[in-house]
Formats: sequence, C-alpha cells, structure tokens
Amino acid sequence: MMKYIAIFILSFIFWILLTFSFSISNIVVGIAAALVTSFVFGKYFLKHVRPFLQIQRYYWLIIYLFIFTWECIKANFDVAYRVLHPAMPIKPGIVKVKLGLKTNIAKTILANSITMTPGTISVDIVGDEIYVHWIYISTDNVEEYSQKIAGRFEKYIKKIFE
Amino acid sequence: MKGMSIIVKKVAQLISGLIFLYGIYIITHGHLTPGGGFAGGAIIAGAYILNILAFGSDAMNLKNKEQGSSLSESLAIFIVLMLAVFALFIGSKIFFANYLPKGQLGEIISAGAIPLYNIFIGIEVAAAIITIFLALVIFKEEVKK
Amino acid sequence: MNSLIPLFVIVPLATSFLIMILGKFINGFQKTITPLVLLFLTVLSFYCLLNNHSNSYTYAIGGWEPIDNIPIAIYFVMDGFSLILLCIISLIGFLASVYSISYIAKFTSENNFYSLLCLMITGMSGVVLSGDLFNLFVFLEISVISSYALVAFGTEKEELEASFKYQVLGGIASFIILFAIGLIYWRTKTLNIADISALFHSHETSTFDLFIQILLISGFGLKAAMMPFHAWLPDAHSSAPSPISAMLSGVLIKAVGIYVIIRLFFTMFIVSEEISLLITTLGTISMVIGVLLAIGQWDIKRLLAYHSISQMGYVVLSIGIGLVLLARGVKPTVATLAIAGGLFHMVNHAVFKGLLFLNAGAIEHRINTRNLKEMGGLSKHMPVTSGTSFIASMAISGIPPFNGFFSKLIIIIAAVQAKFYLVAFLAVFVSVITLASFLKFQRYAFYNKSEHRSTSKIKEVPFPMLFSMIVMGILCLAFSLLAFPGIREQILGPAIDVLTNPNQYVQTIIGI
Amino acid sequence: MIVYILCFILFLVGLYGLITRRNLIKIVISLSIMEFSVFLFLVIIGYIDAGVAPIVELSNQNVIYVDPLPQAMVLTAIVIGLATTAMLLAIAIRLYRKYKTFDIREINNLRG
Repeated sequence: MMKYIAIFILSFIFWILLTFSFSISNIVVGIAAALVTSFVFGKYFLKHVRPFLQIQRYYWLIIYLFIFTWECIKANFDVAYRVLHPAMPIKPGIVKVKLGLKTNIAKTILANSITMTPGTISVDIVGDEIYVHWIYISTDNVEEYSQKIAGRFEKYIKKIFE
Repeated sequence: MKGMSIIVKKVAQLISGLIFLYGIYIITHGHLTPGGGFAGGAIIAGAYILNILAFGSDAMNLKNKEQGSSLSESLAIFIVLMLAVFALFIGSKIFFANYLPKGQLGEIISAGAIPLYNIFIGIEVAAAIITIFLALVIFKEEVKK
Repeated sequence: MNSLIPLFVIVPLATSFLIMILGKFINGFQKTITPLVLLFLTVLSFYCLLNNHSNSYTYAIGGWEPIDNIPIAIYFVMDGFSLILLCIISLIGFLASVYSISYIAKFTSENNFYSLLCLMITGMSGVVLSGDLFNLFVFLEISVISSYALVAFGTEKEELEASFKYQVLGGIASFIILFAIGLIYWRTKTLNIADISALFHSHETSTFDLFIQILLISGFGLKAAMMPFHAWLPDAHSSAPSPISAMLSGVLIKAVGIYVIIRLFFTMFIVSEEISLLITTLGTISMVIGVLLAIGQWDIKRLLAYHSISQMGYVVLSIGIGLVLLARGVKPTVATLAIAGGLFHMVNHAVFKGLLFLNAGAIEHRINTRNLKEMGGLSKHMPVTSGTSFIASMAISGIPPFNGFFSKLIIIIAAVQAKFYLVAFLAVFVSVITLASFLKFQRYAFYNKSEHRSTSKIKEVPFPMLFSMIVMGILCLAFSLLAFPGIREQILGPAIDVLTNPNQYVQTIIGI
Repeated sequence: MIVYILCFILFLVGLYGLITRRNLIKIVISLSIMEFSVFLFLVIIGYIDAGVAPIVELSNQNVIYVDPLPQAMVLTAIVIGLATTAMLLAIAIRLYRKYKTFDIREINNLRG
C-alpha cells in the first residue's frame, strides 16, 4: 500500500514539473494521471518505500549531491589530463570492488554514481562485488582501490538508502 | 529469458512509472503540443517493454498479459469508432464531427472530442505495440522449447 | 442517399472489432454476425445501385465545408463506377463468408479469420469510396495488410513463404504509390482527386506528370498483378484459404489495382496516347502470357490464379482501348463500348473466378489435394460442385449463354471497331486456349477415372458451401442479362458516364 | 536539391539490400530503409525556407509555417509501416521455425 502512495506522490510532483501550470483543470488531470500511474505501475515499484518518508535522509541526499559534483569535477580534470598528455598515461583494466552496502537500491545507486564519474564504469554487480572498468589502475591492493573508487560515495549512500 | 542485472532491474522499477506518466502527459496534451495518441501510446508501451526486458519473460505471466492487451486493443479502437459514430446521432449528424464544446484555446480541457480520441488512440497504440512485442517474445520462447 | 455512404466503412470496421471483443465470450458469434453484416451491406449497395440516377454523391467527413472552392475535408464519393465495385465487394464477401462457415471450421482462431475478412472488406470499400489520394492509400494498406495475414492463415511452409513474397512485393508497390502521391502533392499542393483533376486539366501535361503516371502504373500494376509484376499472384492466391482466394482474385486485385488505375487515369489525369497505348500493351501481354503459363499447371488453385492474370489482361486492355480512343478524340461510341466491355468483364470475372476458387476449395475440403492428377471421378459424388464448376468454366472460356461470352464479345467487337486487329485476334486466341485449359480441368477433376484413391467415400460438401456455390452459379447466368440494352443502361450506364465525363466528378465536389 | 538526391540514394541503398541480401531479417531491414527514404521525401516536400513549426500563435500573424499536411501523412504512413514491419517479422520468425534457417536460398518450396 505504501508503495502505491509513494508512486502517486512522485508522479504528481513529476506532472507538476512537466506542465508547470497551476490551473484547476491541469491539477485535476494531473491527479487523475498520477492515480492511473500508481494503479498500473504501483506493483512494479520498489518494495520498501518507508525510507522515502524519513526527513534526515533528504538532508544527506543534498550533501551527497555536493560531494558527488565535487568528485565529478576532480575526475573530469584527471581524465582530461590523461587524454591531453602526450604520453597518454592510461592503464585500463577491470577491477573487482568490495562493497559494504546491503540493499539492492543502494548498490544500484552506487554503481550509477561510479558510472557517472569520468574514468570509471561499473560493468556488473555480482553479489557483494562490483566490477569496475577503470582508466588508470594505480594499485593492486583491494582495500586501497575499493576505497579510491567506491569509498568516497559509500558512506553517504549508506546514510541515504539504508 | 532470465532478466538483467540488479542495476537494470532497480532503475526500471524506479523510472518505468515516470515513463508511463510522461506517456500520459504526451497523450493528454496532444491537442496543445506536438505529440498525441500515437506518440504517447508508443511511450507507454515502452514503459511496459522496459519492465519486461528488465525482469525477463520468466518473471511475468506473458500469455495472460497478451490476452489482456489484445482485448484492450480491440476495445479501445472500438470505442474510438463509437465516438466517431456517436456524432452520427447528435448535432450535425455527420461522421467524425466534433460535437463537444470547443472550450478555450490553450486549456487542457478544450478542443471538443479530440482529447477523447487521443486518449483512446493512445490506449490502442500502447496495447497494440505491447501485443506485437509479446507475440514475438512468446513465439521466441516457444521456438526455444 | 448521401448519409448512407459512411456506413460502407463503419459497419464492417465495427464488426471486425466486435468480433475480437465478443467472439471470445459468445460461442459462434463470429460465424453469425459476419454473413449477416455482409448481407446487409449487399442489400444496401444494391439498393444504392438501383436508385442511382447518374449522380455522384459526396460525403464530407467531419462536416468541413470547402473554403474558397478549395475542399479541405476528407471526401467519400459514391458514383456509378464505385457502386458497381461496392456491389461486387459486398456480394462476393457475403458469399465467401457463408462459405467459410464450414470451410474454416478445421482451422483454429476463427475470430481472427472473420475479423481480418471484415477488415479487408472495410479497406476495399474505403478504396472504392475515397475521394482523396492519401486516404485511398491508407484504405489500400488496410485491405492489403489484412490480406497478407490471411494468405499466411494456414501457417504451413508454402503459405508463409507465399505471404512473405507477397509482402515484400506489396511493400515495394506501396512505397512506389506513396512516392507518386508525394510527387503529386509536391506538384499540386492538394490531395483531393477532384481538385487535382481540375488543376491538371487547366495545365499542360509536363514530363513530370508522365513520370508520376508511370510510377502509378507500376505501383498499382504491381497490386493488380499486371504482367511484368505478376510474380507474387500465383503463390499468394493459391496459398490462401479458398474463400480468401475467391476474395483476393475476385475482388481485391480489382478494387486496389484496376479500380484505382481506371479512376486515376480517367478522372484525374489528362491521358496522353502513349500512356494509354502502354496500358493496352500491358493488358495484352498479361492476357497472353497469363494463359500460356496457366496451361502447364497441375495445381488447380495455381491454374486459376494464372487465369486471373489473363482475365485481368482482358479488362486492362479494353480499358486501355477506351483510353486510347478518348485520348485521340475519335469514335466516342467505340470508346464507350470498350469501357463497357471492360467493366462488364470485371464484374463477370469476380463472379466466375470466385465460384471457381470456391469449387477448388470444396474439392480440397473433401479429398485434401490440389493436384489435378490425383483427382478424378468426382462428378458422381459431388454433383453440385461439378455442375457449378462446369458453369463457371464455360463462363470463363466465353461459351454462350454464360456471362463471360457477352463481355468477351463486347471487348472483341470494340477492339475490331477501334482497328486493334491484332489485339482482337489475340483475345479470341486466348479465349480458345482458356477453353482448352478448363476442359482439362473438368476432365481431370470430375470425369476421369481416378487411379490414386477410392472415390466411394467422398460426399458432397456441407450446405453453407453449397449455398454459396449455387448462388454464384446462378449469378453467372444472371449477369449475362447485363449485356442487354435496357439493363445495361441502368447498371453500367452511370459508370461509363462517370468515366467518359470527368468534369461531372469534379463539379460535384468542388462545385465550379 | 541535394536532399532529394540523398533521399533517392537512400532508396537505392534499400533496393540494393533487398536484391542482394539472402537473409530474411536483412530483407526486412532493407524494406524499412526504402520505406523511410520515402517518408523522408514526404517530410522534405513540406519544408518551406525559414518556416516554423505549424502551431498557430494568435499573437503573431506574420509567421511563415511549414506545410503540416505532409507531416500528418508521414505520421500515418509510419503507423502503416509499423504494421507492415511487424507482419513481416512475424512471418519471418514463423518461417524460421519451419525451416530452421533465415536463408532464402533454402526456402524455396514455391516455384514458377
């Protein structure tokens, strides 16, 4: 039941953002559309939606966005340096990163964050491990590169999604 | 088909509802902005197909789904036809005449019967594309066995 | 009468969807409603035909009025010529659907069959009624796509292969037609046939127009299986279920091929002599080669399909002769005669070729083979099938007093009077070979002693199939009445008026 | 003018594929290419130099709109093309099931 309400609220916000008009008819149509969406797609939505209602998670989400942006910018410069350098100092390969996260949604978000950061692409998730294609494999130590790739996001994602 | 990895599944769960809503948006604003029944219906079908691809054909009862979608396709297109035929009985008694009040330009509830046509054509197109997709998927499964 | 026009499209379309909705829940719904609806349409079309006084009736969908004499609505136009086609479509459709009640029982998914049949009839009625090029294309695609599905209905190897071939060639034809429509729109900035006609008649014919005409001839010629484009027809028509073969051969190639060619070239373009000679030549070639290919066939439905090409050749060549004479501006009476012969033969072909395919279906229904060599001795056990197929064979080979004789006679007379002696000679020659071919059909199927099987267990086919065949057999005789003066003026007269006098069509719509 | 020529070249590409390919699916793809070259042509004929999208704005009367009719035609034609392609693919899959191959050289029960 909770997930139906969650998808209803989510889709109504999405509707308002799409149309951005606040006339009565538009809002009525929007509520109807959101009802239809929650009715039809509610059962496919995420199973545990209680975390959606806990306010402190949104606080961490905002902080996470800043952290993520900062890491993104850093990685951008890093990749740009590697591409523009005459010697092209790249050493690509796929590494297996250990995760400390439990829930699937958190793993998904982490994998997507890794993909969004230039230089690393998450290839697959198997159990507690995530395979990452990395542009410059600087170390062979599992702990070290896990920290380097995933560690910077992991603690925030843990706070947001678990 | 067994479905894809966790990443795809979770993302599909998260956004398929929103894709569906976007399809509804395209359909209901068909008389105001580019788009309409066909485009929106294709998007709605896309939301379903995303789910089926992500979770695999084993996870869902596709045979039942196909019957439902083919029935709703026939029903929707029949209602479109009946909307047009309804015009034969009232007002100017002309096939496909726009018999509802036109309303004000730019409002979401305006343009007479056109939004109704859009909605039902949207359902019809979505159901039709899903039916085609499911027919091909089921067929492939049968070939494998 | 005007308000009756959209019924020809609405009723079968609604039936087709109703079958898909209700057919699952109500047992036998599809079998009862389809013949009833098509019977209704037949009565309606004959009512319109008999009350038609050389007028064109128009219907603007959505009620949009012309602005400054520019028609902006989508028009349905019903005149003498389209009425004849409508009558054939609904009549053959009705008989084929009655026939299907027993024939199709051996297949699964009867709902799909009847629904597609109704959809095909919708498409053909739409093509015949549409007064607008693009809608003509849309309706054409509706009927042709449903016929693709129906050809593959048996889902055996041959049927699927034939359907694939048919779809590839049909697809190419559709693209050519769409391309030609695009070119016409580019040139005239309108899609209404009457409007385009007015524009073409007020301008000189340029090379560009000739290019469009050639494209249209090849596109619709592919749909009508004229000779260089005939490759798909024998496969598709022989692989379909028999009532559908009757529909395809009897109606579909006329409605989406010949009808459109005639309508566009008589009404829309100013036809030059070269183009009309080209059409005549194509007709003559398909007449001769079709029958020559037919002789060697031992598969009955393939044989009949090749004869379809040949008989359509008669229609096209006589229409072509009419066009030539109209383009030269000489002998208008002979031109009228030639057109009358062509239309008359078109009607007759629908009836006798439909009947022959139904006979072939009846034989296949009972002894499960289409090979002539494996048949024989059926005349004792299947007297009605044998008798009706004899009538149809005589009609198609032009033996009096059956209808085929009169139409062929008119065509040959017209060809002689127009000084196309070679064509007239070939027409007689082809008629003789047709007779030979059908005597072979009769002898091997019904009269020879069979060596391959015991014939004692074979029974006559069930009543619905018999009913359709008997009605068509009677029609084969009855349609010869159309050759006689009083009746000919009533039925064929309005159609010929429409064709020889394109201004009338234009005036009804844009009202100049 | 160059766009029309490119359209025609696209059409010829489709035709070439249709004639030379031996795989059912590739034939379907070639047909689709031909189809879309025709659609492209239809869209192009509606184009007017410096025209804007044909959505009427009441405030500004002096705008030149591109011709909306070819767009409507193309949308309809795309729907039809969808039906044709779906039909062709369905038949191709069924053929594959019967013959266990997509090669048309081995699918030749019908001749003459």
